[in-house]
Amino acid sequence: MSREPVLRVAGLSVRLGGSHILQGVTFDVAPAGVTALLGRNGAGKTTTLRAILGELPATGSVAYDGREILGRPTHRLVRDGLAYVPEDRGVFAGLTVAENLRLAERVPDPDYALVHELFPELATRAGQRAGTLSGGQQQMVAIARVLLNPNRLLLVDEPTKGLAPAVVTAVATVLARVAGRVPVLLVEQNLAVVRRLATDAVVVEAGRVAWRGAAGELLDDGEATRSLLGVGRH
Amino acid sequence: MSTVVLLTLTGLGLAALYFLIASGLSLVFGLAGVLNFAHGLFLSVGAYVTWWAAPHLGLPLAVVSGVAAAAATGALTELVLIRPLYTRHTEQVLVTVGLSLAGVALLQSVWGADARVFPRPEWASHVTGVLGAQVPDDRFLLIGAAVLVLVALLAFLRFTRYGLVIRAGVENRAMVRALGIDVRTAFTLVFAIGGALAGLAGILGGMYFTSVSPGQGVSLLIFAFIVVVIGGLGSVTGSAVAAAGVGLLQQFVNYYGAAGAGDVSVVALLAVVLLLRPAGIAGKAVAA
Amino acid sequence: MTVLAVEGVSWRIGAVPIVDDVTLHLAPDEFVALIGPNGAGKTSLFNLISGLRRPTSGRILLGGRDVTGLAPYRRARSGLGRTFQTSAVFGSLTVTENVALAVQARRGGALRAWRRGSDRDVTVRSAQILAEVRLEHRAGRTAGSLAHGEKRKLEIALLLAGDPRVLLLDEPMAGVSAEDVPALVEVIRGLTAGTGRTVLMVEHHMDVVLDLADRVAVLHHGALLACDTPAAVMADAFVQHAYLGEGL
Amino acid sequence: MTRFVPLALLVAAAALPWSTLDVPGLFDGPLNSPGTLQLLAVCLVFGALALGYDLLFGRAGLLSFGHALYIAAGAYGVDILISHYGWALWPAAAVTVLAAAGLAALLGSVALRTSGIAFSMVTLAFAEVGHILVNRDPGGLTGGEEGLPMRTAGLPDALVGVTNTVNLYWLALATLVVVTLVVHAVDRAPLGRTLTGLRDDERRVAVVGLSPYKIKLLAVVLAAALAALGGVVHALVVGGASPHVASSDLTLALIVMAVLGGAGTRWGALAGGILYAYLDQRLARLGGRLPGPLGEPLFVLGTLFVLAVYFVPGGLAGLRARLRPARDATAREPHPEAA
Repeated sequence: MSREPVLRVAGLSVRLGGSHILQGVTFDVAPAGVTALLGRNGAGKTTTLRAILGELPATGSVAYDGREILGRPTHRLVRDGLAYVPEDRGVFAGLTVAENLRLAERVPDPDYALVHELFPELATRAGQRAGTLSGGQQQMVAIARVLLNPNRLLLVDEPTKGLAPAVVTAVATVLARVAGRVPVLLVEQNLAVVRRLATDAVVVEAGRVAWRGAAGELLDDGEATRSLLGVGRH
Repeated sequence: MSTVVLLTLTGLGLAALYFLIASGLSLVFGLAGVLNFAHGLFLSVGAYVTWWAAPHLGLPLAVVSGVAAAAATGALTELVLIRPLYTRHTEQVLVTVGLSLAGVALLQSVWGADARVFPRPEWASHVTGVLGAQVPDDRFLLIGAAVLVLVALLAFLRFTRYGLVIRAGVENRAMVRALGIDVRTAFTLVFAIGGALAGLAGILGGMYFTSVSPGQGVSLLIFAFIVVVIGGLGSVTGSAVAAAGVGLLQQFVNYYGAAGAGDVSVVALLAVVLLLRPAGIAGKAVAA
Repeated sequence: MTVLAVEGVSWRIGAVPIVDDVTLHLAPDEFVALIGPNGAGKTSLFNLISGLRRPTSGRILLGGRDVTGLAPYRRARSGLGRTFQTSAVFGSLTVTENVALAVQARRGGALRAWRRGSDRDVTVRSAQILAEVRLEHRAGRTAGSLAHGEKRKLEIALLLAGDPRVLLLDEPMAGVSAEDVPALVEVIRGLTAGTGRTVLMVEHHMDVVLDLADRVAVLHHGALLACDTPAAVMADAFVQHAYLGEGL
Repeated sequence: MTRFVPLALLVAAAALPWSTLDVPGLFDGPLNSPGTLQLLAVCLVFGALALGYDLLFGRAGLLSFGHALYIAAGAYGVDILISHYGWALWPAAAVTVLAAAGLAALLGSVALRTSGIAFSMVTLAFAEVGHILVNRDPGGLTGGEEGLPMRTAGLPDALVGVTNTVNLYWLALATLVVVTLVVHAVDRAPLGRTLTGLRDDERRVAVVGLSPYKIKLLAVVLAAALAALGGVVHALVVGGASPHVASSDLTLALIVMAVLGGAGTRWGALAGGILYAYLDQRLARLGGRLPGPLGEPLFVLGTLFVLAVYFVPGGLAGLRARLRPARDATAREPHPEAA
């Protein structure tokens, strides 16, 4: 892997209401495959993603394709191909499925073929209000919105949160396919999903990076997963 | 019977004014999170520009310029005063308070504190017989304008890209941004739309009351606030329903009750709605 | 004998069940850990128990008394204390003032408008609590300026000030660095062991759960999958699958 | 040492009527002329009103837009009891303040069902009813748009006549002292801490076992009583009640005063109120001589206010704290996030 990382995060710090949430987070996102951002609840994973996207005031450096992006407005970053699927999906409950997708179109020829191939269900539910969908279906809408456009990096925050096991598998399958075309920075708690998708892993703990390396290496080390993530077999 | 018809149409005429003011306020609040006290100023700007331009341009063009001036005031307010304060909502409210005080005083210094006779089309002074009641035609003007605006607004929200952005933004601003859309453009747009509607309300109000004064906007604004709270913040349909309810109640109680009872009853209605449904009729959660 | 009873409690948003027919009984002095994947409804269940939300159906009993319709502050006065997942302290008050507020909320006098500051016994009690959570060296700092781990300790201090019989701890270790975890575990152990207090704790940190809990309850999709001894729960294949995502 | 500054200012203010000093530009006549004393008395009343309002706004974080209602209740209440029913001043004032507190308890219990911006709107609506009623002159009680002049026969002799303006001045000063003592006592007492806690995290207040609703209601009632007291004295100082004291403009002015001075700080709102009232009256008097919109006091004050929000966050008190950053550790954070 001699290619340049697509995203270089260096010394990223966030202070909110007097507390230091991120304290110099540093890691790279490889130009292909899935980089998993791991850590316990409250460690600062979501904050990291939101700081990269310019949703939170941050200091340090974030280089995207070699250019500094910290401080640029969110919508510009997204237009430059930095797509975001937030925690809790951010689906517009009062809008229909079709409207949710239409809103996300950024290019003249959005890739509805791909979306309908991956999520055939969305075509049949086009006129349904997104708020009445199940959690899994809402997650599909959230991912589909992103896939309509050409992207250069996907930031995905806990896509399997609160989903039934079968749906988790379906979401993981979709993400595996997506990761074949575009690099993904994935926040995920379900380690089986991480094992299946991730090539690299970054573990955040109390606002700092506690571990970096190959995902498999981390997951095979029972002691490390337990001490870093607090989960694992006894 | 004829009294009931007259009161109903007059009440709906008043409701039309409330709706025009409230729908803009409600959209601005729903999308940008700003309680806009300067909304009453937009109304006065529309009315005064029309009053001033009518002798020079004729009434139809004067109305257009009044609405345009109010829309421009709205857009400018957003660009110059609201936008730099970003997410500091309390400060944004405070700035609109200051603007409203200063703006009304400015109008007063230019055109004086006294009420001015407002121009109206010839036919608006006629009456039409409806079910035995002699109804002044200006009622139909108000109601017709409000219905047109309601339909146009709903169509705009439903069928246009900006409408989609606004509806989505009312639900979740941050997510709209995260889809690569510059939601601030939509903010400016709703301020302009709100300004235009308020300006129209000011003009129609001027025709209805046959006069215009600098403080007129503020007193109408307060009933519009009530309509917005009852209707639910961010909901155009809610505003329409609540405006009709408030206008009718006010007229009927004012006629059959003591002087001022109508205004009191409207506030009583507000209290009842709040006790039963704190988020309003169609509202998303108000406390946030 | 049951201190806290959750009986058939459900909470729905529209048609979607967030908490689904949960029944749970906690005995005095018992320590129950509530685990489950993110989004399983753990915090929602806490909100129902503490009264920030009203359940769609079912009832909640505190010491045998039905509290389902009571406001949060009334439940707090009946001996129910809770912490929040993201630290909720009074940011512009000092650490001591935070605790004094909570002490007076319990003892009365928090609304007194005349006398200066606090009574002597309030001050003494506040200092005592701060010592218990090892935060006395921060007494004069404003709470908003504390480090994250210190805020978590202050939250526990606020909880102690209410002298609750039942404690709901929502991820007390969240955001706490690994080296601070053991100290915080000891603080929690100290305020529960042998005090007769009952604890329901959400925690992802399995070592902590296994260390502290008498029983482990597993929540998944809003429903209670299991509630048993830690060993039994960890051995349960279904739980392994649901919670740890094995066998995907 | 600085703790004696307020005391020194108080002594100076109390002794001011003995000074024949002429301050050209600032005042039209010498300090002890009736005109200047009345102007100063109005300033002191507004200092009291603004500080009382800040109990709600700056301390409890409640952005009420209807505070004028209680000021009007004070002004009209005492005026009506004296002028129409021939009551003596002191019982009339006491009954008026208590009644205003009762009214606040009633209306507050409804308005506090909402929070944030909706609370602001609802309080505004309630106050507007007051404004409308006062203007409608129900039963000839309020005098409608003309207002209701105070019937001087019902007043103690010491408060009647131009020569006794000095007594009104002292009354206004005493009111300011009373309001300051009350608000500062609350600041120091457990209640002050609880109010700040409420502003910081309402949910948290509930789970430590206090009812946020009751605390807010208490703050609303207390602030209303102080407002009514200020309204009573205002009516005495200006010789009656006029619909202006019931208008939303007055509430907005109170907000401007608090923010200009520094909301939530010890002296900010008080200083802001005095400054605002002074400028308002002075500009009105100079009005004819200033060009264009500058002749409108509200234009100047509104513009000043907008500029202050942008460039002097924290108001006068914030400015002072910025000049002396090490001091003033007790100052609370200025603007509560109401929305």
